[in-house]
Amino acid sequence: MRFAPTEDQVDFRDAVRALLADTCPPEAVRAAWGGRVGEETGGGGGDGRVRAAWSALAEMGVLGVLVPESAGGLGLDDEDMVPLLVECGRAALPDPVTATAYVAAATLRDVGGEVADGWLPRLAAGEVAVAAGPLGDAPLAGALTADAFLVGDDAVLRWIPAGDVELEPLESVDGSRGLARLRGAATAGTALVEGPAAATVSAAAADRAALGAAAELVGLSERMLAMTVAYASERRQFGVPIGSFQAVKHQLADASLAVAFAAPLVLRAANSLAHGDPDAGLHVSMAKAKASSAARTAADASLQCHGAIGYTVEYDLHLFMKRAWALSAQAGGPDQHRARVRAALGLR
Amino acid sequence: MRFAPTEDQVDFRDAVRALLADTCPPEAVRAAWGGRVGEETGGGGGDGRVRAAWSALAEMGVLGVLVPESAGGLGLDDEDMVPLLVECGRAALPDPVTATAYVAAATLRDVGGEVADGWLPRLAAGEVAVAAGPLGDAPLAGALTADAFLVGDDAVLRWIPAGDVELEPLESVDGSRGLARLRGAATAGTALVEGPAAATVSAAAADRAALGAAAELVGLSERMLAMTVAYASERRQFGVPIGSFQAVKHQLADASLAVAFAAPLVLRAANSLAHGDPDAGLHVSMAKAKASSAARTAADASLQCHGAIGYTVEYDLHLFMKRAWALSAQAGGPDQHRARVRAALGLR
Amino acid sequence: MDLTWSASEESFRAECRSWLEEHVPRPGLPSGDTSEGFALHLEWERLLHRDRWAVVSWPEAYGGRGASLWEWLIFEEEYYRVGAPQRVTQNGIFLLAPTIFEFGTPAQQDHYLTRMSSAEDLWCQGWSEPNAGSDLAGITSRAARDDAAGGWRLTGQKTWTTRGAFCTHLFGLFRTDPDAERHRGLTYFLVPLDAEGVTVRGFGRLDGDEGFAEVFLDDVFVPDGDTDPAGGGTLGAVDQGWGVAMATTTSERGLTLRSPGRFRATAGRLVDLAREVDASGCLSELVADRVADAWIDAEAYALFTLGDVTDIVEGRSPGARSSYNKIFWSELDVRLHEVALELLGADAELDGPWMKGYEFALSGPIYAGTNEIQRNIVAERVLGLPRK
Amino acid sequence: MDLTWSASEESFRAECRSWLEEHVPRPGLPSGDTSEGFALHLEWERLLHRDRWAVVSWPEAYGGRGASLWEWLIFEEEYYRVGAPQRVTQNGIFLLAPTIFEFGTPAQQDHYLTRMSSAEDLWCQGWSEPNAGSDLAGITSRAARDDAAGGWRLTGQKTWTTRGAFCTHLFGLFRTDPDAERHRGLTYFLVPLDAEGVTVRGFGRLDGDEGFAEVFLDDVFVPDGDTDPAGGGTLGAVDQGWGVAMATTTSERGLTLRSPGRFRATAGRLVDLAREVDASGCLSELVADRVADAWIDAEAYALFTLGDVTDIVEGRSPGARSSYNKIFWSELDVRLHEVALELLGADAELDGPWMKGYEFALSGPIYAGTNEIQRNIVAERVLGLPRK
Repeated sequence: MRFAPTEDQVDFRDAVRALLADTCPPEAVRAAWGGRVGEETGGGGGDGRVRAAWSALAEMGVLGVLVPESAGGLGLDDEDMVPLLVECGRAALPDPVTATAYVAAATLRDVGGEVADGWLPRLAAGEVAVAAGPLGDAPLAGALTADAFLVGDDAVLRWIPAGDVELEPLESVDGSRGLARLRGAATAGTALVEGPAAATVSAAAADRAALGAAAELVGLSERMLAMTVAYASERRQFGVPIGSFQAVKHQLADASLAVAFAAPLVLRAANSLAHGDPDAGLHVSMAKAKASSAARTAADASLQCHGAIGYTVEYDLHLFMKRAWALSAQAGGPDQHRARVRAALGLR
Repeated sequence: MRFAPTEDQVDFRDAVRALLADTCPPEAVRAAWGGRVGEETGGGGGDGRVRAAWSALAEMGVLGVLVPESAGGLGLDDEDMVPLLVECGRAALPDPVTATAYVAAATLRDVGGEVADGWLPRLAAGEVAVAAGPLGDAPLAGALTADAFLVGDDAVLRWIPAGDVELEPLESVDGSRGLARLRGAATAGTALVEGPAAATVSAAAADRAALGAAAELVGLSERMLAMTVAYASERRQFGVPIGSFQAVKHQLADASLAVAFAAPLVLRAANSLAHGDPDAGLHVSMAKAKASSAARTAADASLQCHGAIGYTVEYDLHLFMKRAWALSAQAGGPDQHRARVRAALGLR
Repeated sequence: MDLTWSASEESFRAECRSWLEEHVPRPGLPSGDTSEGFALHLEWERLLHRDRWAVVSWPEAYGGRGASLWEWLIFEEEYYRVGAPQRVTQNGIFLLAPTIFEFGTPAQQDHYLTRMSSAEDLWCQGWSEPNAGSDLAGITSRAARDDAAGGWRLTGQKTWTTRGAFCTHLFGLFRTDPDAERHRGLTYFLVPLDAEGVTVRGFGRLDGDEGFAEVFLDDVFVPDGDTDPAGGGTLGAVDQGWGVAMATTTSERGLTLRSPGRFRATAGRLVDLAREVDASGCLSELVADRVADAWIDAEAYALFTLGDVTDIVEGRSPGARSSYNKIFWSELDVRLHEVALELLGADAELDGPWMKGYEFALSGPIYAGTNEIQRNIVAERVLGLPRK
Repeated sequence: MDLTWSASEESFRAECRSWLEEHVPRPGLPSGDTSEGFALHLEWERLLHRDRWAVVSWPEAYGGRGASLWEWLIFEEEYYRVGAPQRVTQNGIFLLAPTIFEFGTPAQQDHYLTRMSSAEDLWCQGWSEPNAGSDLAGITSRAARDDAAGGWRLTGQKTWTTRGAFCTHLFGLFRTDPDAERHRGLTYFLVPLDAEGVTVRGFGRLDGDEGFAEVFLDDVFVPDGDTDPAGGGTLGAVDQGWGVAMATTTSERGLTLRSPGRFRATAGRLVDLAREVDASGCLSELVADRVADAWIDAEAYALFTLGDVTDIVEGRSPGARSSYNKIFWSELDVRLHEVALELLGADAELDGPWMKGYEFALSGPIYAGTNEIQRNIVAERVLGLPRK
């Protein structure tokens, strides 16, 4: 029994944190905002990508963590990957690391075959970006710049190269999301898996999408809290730093408590997925439910403790907060995931 | 439009408040505790009644507010009665004023007939106590000293003189509750109403039971908050009164907010019942849902702000807190009442 | 207790409703906190004024109908029910005007009130400063006496001024006696934004609207009292601005800024949305329960304000109880929108009306005195807990 | 990361389980916080000690098995899973003992530890005083030097002493240097309650148990250091009691007092209750959702403590993070019981095991430093917010 990342995992995580601090500062996130929302908030012109960070991540091996060594990756597992997604969240990196390097990489690795052979090396090299999600009507993040789509349901899992499917672009409150609905996906691209096996593979992909979002939410939450602690320590009202008021302290303590107890659930789910634990799906749902709620709590506390400055687009907080809003509802909100826990406990 | 009690209602309420402050101080409530729970908490020997308060209330006319003047009552309505039940809650009076003078009196008044003619004058005079509730398995407060039972469901409303039914005594956490289940009530006593009309009359009785509990909960909450404000203003730690700490202030502000916004719902429901508003049941449910939640919030905040002393039976807080626990679940908890609101809004 | 409306109130309601249904812009206007939107809003406000719906409870002389506070509630209810636009004149008519009615001289009332109801003068608040937010008494912008010119010279910076970039006038506090203790030595000033020395810089709000502004004042001249209302002036006594301002913040926190009609209308739309989701078979009991709970709270707020109005009509002042209103409506507004976003599921992040409304609602617990400050006020001034 | 148990850990678990299943009292014992219940609990504790299950992680010399912290977790999990009685020795073995291991002399360790694990000596805490609760450093009970007799004379009053009326010994802080600043000049004392000058008065707790006591000390003699352990003594250095005590409160707040097995067992019983209610067709989605949520939290607490143990085993101290544990387990415990009471509906008020458990759980956010104090600690010492 040992419940902590290994030394290697800590080193890798720290390296990624440092890399993203360099290549994906808030200005880079801001520059990635596009569409009407991007313009309205004083940025605009971005396409939801921070390419400098993306190539640096590829170079460091992050995009190939789950890709087999034979395909140019590191051949590691969920436990190695998930802490790095926490770092992507901490930086509010808008690029589709979860969809590409986690969901798609793990799925192609597990499914194998021609599509996998063709795409996995390009994934690991950072040459392509993937958008992943359920086959259906839900908006897909990163769709506008995706080179391929991975969409599935209980009956089929499809791999669709960009261009084979029509996109209906959507504006998200977070201008870096590159959001769109797919039209005609049900018959586009290649069926990676069909029949009874599809349900299992689609479920695993959905679990990784949810866990990746949960990991990013932990990182986003920690970052928002750190920003708020820094601001509250400096901002003075009534002759003292506002962080010395108990009302501010307790809001931030509560938020940090929520995050502190969500983070272990995320790590455990990664362990379960890595080892094919039959309860892995349950563990993912526990993690996503709590990480989503924790992120909402952290966002609320951060905005409230910042006061009016947090409400401006010139200040960075909103970049993190809006991402947290988006990810907490993506890949299943807290209610949906608790419903799965309820079912696993044998309750209605 | 005028949303406030009349001058007469305010005067009556103030008189009842003063009367109960005299006749039902915490020592009297404590002395009313009986059973095993009573003994364990250092009292014991009481039967859940404070007879000095009961006769004083009868003398003042409180027990006959809803009884027609022809039967020795005041012939007033729900709007006059409900503020007095708030006062019963404020004093934590354990006697069955709600069941006797509100639920039973209004039901007998509306149903009329021989039973009503025989019992209403005795009700108004304070000669008899009634326990009221659903016909079924739910524990009935005040059952151990009741002279009669009023129990109903959709098919029948029964009036059962004590002695005609078997009692299974139960220990409540609140030693003054005189709690029991009835055995064989379905065939005991007299059927006041049967057939389709029973559903309406039983529902009205259930609504008044719920609203009476809601009113008592408002009074209990206000009392607990007042006790806590007084304690927190006096108790010193770290060289200052603990009530000067923002954590204490905000807990009590939140609780008082909950109570302040529940109280108008209680008044409105009383008005609706008095005027036969078709939405009266909905209004009762809104009131009971919010008064129950507010009382839990007030109890939690009061205990936490008192600290260890609130956790002792020598201190009075627990008398009020345990009553609040009991009443918040009685006559439908918040979930059940919100479910009725949901249905009224046309939602699943 | 009497929870019925009189025949004349009912006919007032019918009149409001029919006018509103005929005139309300369809589709709705873009946000009034953008420059193009603001112009369209002004047209609407002037139409309201033309037909005497801008300020129903004011005397007819100032463009009102002399309506009762009850009728005002009815108007507000109908206004929000029909989905009419947010009022870009609200800071003037709901916050400054009650102060002018209470503290203004006849000359000030005559000059300002009509120009305000007709949306000729557009007022923004000048309370917050970079270092005086929650700590309003920490204001450092100052007004120096200019005896020769018969007035004051204002210097300093105001910020978080909602719609400051589109307004014509500012009201706010300035320090006239720098030696006095924090809450003293402040004076309430009325300042035309086209006065020499004023610079306004707009900046973006969370929801993407350019709704905020910083206002820089550099030796801006404002005449004494009501000597020249067109040039601005002082409102109430010199060095007594704190008390004057508190009257305004009571309005802001309490009922006049946030009439219950607004939240009941939102709650109604929330229930409609829930019914749609229910019809498609996707409504969970969990979310339905939250819808019901939020809807109850909107009703509770409405009833609470009926109590407020009864008190005001009968001459009892709500006083510090207005902090109850502020906390409750602001958190209710957040909750109504949160539940709506839950109903939208994976579409919640779309930049649609509920998300916009959510972003706007999030400002509620912050502005007009953060809810932390309001809870202090409830604890100290309503419950009586010790300040220290 | 390795979330599997080794073969030897699994066999340790099997051994615990089979011993517990064979010996655990059926039906359960009455509350240990009443005088008759306490006697029965003592029998149970002595049985545990006889078969070396009282203190599995202690050295064999003191009645333990030298088990690892992981094995201790396993033992606790099995202990609560089988529904074994609350430990009436817990204040000794979980709170005082770690302090004696850290600060005690060999003579003190030899004298006290075995007598503690065998439940011969029964320890209660002497922290709180009538005017020193959350403000622990406000202690005024004092110890005056008696050089002639080679020891100290203790005078003062301790209160809220859990099970004080049934215990034989008290540990706590007394002021040895009245002139020193609040946190200094305190010394940690061990005091036999049968010493001359000690008076103990029990009083009733919320749940009806006589679990609290006031302890009055009137010129009670306690010898120096470890000169006569049977007569009591000082633990750690004179005037350094605050630091010694903080080691104890870290244990109290963190994992050792509240092992995750306890809450997982409660969560398991909650799920069982929910299944019963579900089987009778009365489970609403609302309450089912709260059951699931509370169950997840119990799992989250278990995982968090696995992280704690990993840290401790690898030499990283949890430090102020133990305040996270305290806040979380105490509020989790309340929530688990609240949800159970909701499942019970109209029967919730009955004086049954869930109501008793609820009443007990309500003390959690108060004792061992109120959760308000813990939130201050998290804010200041974990997050780094300014104290002033």
